[in-house]
Amino acid sequence: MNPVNYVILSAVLFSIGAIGVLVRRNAIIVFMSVELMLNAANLAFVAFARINGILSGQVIAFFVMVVAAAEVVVGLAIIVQIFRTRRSVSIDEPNLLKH
Amino acid sequence: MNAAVQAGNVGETLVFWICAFFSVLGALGLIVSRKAVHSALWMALVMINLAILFVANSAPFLGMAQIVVYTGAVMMLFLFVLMMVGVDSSDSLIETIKGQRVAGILLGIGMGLLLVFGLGSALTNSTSVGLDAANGVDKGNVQGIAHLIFTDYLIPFEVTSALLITAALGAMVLAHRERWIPRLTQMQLSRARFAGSGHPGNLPNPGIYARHNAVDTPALLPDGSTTDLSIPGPLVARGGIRPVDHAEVDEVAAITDGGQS
Amino acid sequence: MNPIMASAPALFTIRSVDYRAISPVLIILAVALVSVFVEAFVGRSARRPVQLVLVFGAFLATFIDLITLHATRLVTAAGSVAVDGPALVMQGAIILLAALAAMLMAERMVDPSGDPFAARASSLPGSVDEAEFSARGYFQTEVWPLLLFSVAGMMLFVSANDLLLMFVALEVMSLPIYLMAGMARRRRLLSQEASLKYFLLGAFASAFFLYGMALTFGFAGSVNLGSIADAVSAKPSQSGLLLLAVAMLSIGLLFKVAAVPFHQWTPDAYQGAPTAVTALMATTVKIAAFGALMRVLYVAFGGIRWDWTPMLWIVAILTMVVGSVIAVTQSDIKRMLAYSSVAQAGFILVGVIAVSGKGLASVLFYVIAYGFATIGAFAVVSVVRDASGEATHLSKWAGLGKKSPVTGAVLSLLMLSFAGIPLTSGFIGKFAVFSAAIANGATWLVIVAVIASVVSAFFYARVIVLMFFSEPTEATASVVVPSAFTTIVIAAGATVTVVVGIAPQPLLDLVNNAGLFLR
Amino acid sequence: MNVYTPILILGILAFGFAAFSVLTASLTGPKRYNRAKVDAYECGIDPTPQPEGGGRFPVKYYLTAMLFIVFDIEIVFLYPWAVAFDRLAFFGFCEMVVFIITVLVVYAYVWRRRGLEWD
Repeated sequence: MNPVNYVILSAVLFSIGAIGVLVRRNAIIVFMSVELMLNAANLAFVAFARINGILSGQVIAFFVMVVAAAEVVVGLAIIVQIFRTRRSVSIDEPNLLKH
Repeated sequence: MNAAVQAGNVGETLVFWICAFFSVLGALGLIVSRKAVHSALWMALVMINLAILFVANSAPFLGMAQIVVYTGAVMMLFLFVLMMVGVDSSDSLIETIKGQRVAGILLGIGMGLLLVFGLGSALTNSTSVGLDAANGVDKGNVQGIAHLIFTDYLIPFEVTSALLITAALGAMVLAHRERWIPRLTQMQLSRARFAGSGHPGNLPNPGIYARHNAVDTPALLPDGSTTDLSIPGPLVARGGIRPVDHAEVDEVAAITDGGQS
Repeated sequence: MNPIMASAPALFTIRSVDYRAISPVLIILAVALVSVFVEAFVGRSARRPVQLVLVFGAFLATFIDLITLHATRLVTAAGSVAVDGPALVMQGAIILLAALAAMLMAERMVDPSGDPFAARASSLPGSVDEAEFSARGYFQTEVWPLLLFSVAGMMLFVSANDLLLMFVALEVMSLPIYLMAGMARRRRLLSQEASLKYFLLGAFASAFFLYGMALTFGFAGSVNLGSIADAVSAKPSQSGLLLLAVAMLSIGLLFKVAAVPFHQWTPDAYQGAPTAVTALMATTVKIAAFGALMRVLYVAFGGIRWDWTPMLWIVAILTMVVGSVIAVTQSDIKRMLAYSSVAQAGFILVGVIAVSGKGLASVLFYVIAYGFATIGAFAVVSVVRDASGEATHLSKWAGLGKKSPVTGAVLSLLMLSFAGIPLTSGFIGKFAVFSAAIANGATWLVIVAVIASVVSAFFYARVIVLMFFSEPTEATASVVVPSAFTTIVIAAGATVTVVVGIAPQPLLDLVNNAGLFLR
Repeated sequence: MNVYTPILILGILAFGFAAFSVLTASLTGPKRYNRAKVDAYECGIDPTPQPEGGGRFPVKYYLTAMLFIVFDIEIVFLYPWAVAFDRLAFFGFCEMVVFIITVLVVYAYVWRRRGLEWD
């Protein structure tokens, strides 16, 4: 079992996540795709830690998890706020940000 | 683990291919699902499989952290939000440009091919050192991670607390509505209830009939009369009250009287 | 003795941290904590004054601290923080510009209902709740701790000598700005959408940065910039991996500097966010992002500069051309300034491409000059208003110069500086950047840059012409008399632009003496 | 045998059990579908439609979940610290105290702003 396979898998997952961000329109799905990309990066870190025999790759992946969780809290707060606003407000500015 | 385990390990190969299959399946499911809830469930599948792959890569602590932080907390939060904004939310927040979808797919696939083949060719000759030696230095994976976090990565560790504070502040600012009228006490509430002209006690229970056990039928009071007070407000507003068939009421009364006399 | 104690394993070696050298960041972080504490325990009416004292006190203390540290050149905390000349200069600029942006955030005179932020961001727009809060004169004072955290993140971002710390600092810098961008008092839905878009694309960019970091770790076995540089010179065989890593890292950072084709968030975020926050995004974030970009490219990947400069050439040319051309077609002043900032990022990239001490100094000069002019311009935008709030549509600016000559003159001066007209700071900046690039043989790039600046001069001139050579109409907005806060910002922007334009030597000396990045 | 085989066997067992249950249910169970069976059920009357254009969303659950994540992360950091506590010495103790105090500050903020109250 060659650990490089893990790196290749991470590249595949990262690309799928990127496609999700570029293609989907739903903010929550886009955000989940970003999370997928972060997870893919973590897999790469863990695999490279093993290939290089250096533990700090795992520590970095751990920090990434923590940072990503904080990012999720902020991002979902923004998404919730915008959904609540849209549900309750008669949208008086229908042509919002363009392009 | 020893070198023999690393070299020709059938078990790990199997675990890898199974988890790789499911994580790629989950990732594809995530981006093609029509409903956001389905995407979230696919995402959870990916995360669990990645946790297994972490463990398989001599990172047991990370595997557990992945389960606790990601699958346990982050995905739960995603599902909470989905429940709140509506399960079938499909809101377009990015302006649709013609051909953007196709361009996005092509761009992503191009990048994926570049990455996969670039990495594949760059790493073909690389050999894996393995983490046995690195884990052995501090006699354990978690000990080794702790060593690094609290020495080399001291500054990032302390700075993440700033991130946590920002996150909590953001959650409070955007989602918490602090009350500006003091909360009514029990006493004030009960006073208000009796001061008004409303019904101070419980309203009568819904009507119970053998033939028609439903909340939209007026209740039968002990004296044999009926009352509309038992109907829930929303049904009244919608005009959903079922008229009482007085023949039925009389019939019930007759049966009761007949039983007694 | 206790037998358990006797068999205790060896202690970990603690890495020494030079707390004196990183004290500027520590001061800001400590005051940010105090500021959260104030939010918790100080009564509602006293919060705003207390927070203002804290924030400006922190900026003042940090700036003085930076001055006393000006000769420090060291790398500390296990090689993860580099306190060197460029970092100190950029930190100083970030502090000054953040203080000016904070003044815009504190302004209460231009909007009759209060400061630029929603009275309560969690209330629904137009709800009774919101009206009640506005009527009571309450303020969302959480923006102050958020601002401080963001500034701490920026300061750490420019001095991080380790990709992990850089990533954490990037998030510490960005998350508060995502939040603040969605908290505008007026046009709240627009503001919230700006926040969402900025957030999603920012998170996308940080995922690229992260994957690049993973590949770098795979290549070098470390994320420390110095160790990466050693690995780059030691083993050129895996260059495919290395190139992918550089590309991914650059994409992540180029998003933050708003280079084409990674600029899509810029116009929306700039337009929707409260103008004070836009000023923060356009100045301090840009400085921080360029600082980090140069540190990564110069320190870690300087050894393979011939591999990444072609990529950066293309990005720079695209950025200058697309930014300038699209800016010409804009009808909203904030969107125009957004595209202008894209174009300016292209000019700054020309200096980055020089990959030399001269290039570094010229970029430092440019971002500082540009930062002061930009913050002045956004301050002017914030005082031009009509009944519905800020009048950002250009049609409302027709004849404004005749109605309010001083405001018109100041904005014209700043526009001339953006366009790079002599006797303004923008001219010296462009001159420094272009000559650094020519010294490094990038003559063709400079020719493109000069053409792009001619195009960009068009739309800057258009605003001046609109203000002074057309008659005011019914729709023309009026200039609100601001309090001392905004006045100071406008005055500072204009003064720095003129003084540096006429006598650039002190600032040139400062950036030239900053020297190179340490590793 | 090696270390991964038990995991694999467990996975196969779990998957097999799930597949078996689903298949058995669909093969042996009676299939009598009618409209009433797939309808939403609410006390024998037509289901109440959900509020479309208005209605309040229970944000407080969400707030609790978000605050949970923040403190969850703190715990995740505590675990390696606790495992290596004896080798971190006093300095390591101070590091963790600083970290916990900073997170406590935000706890104080949430508490004082009544973010923890359930009403």
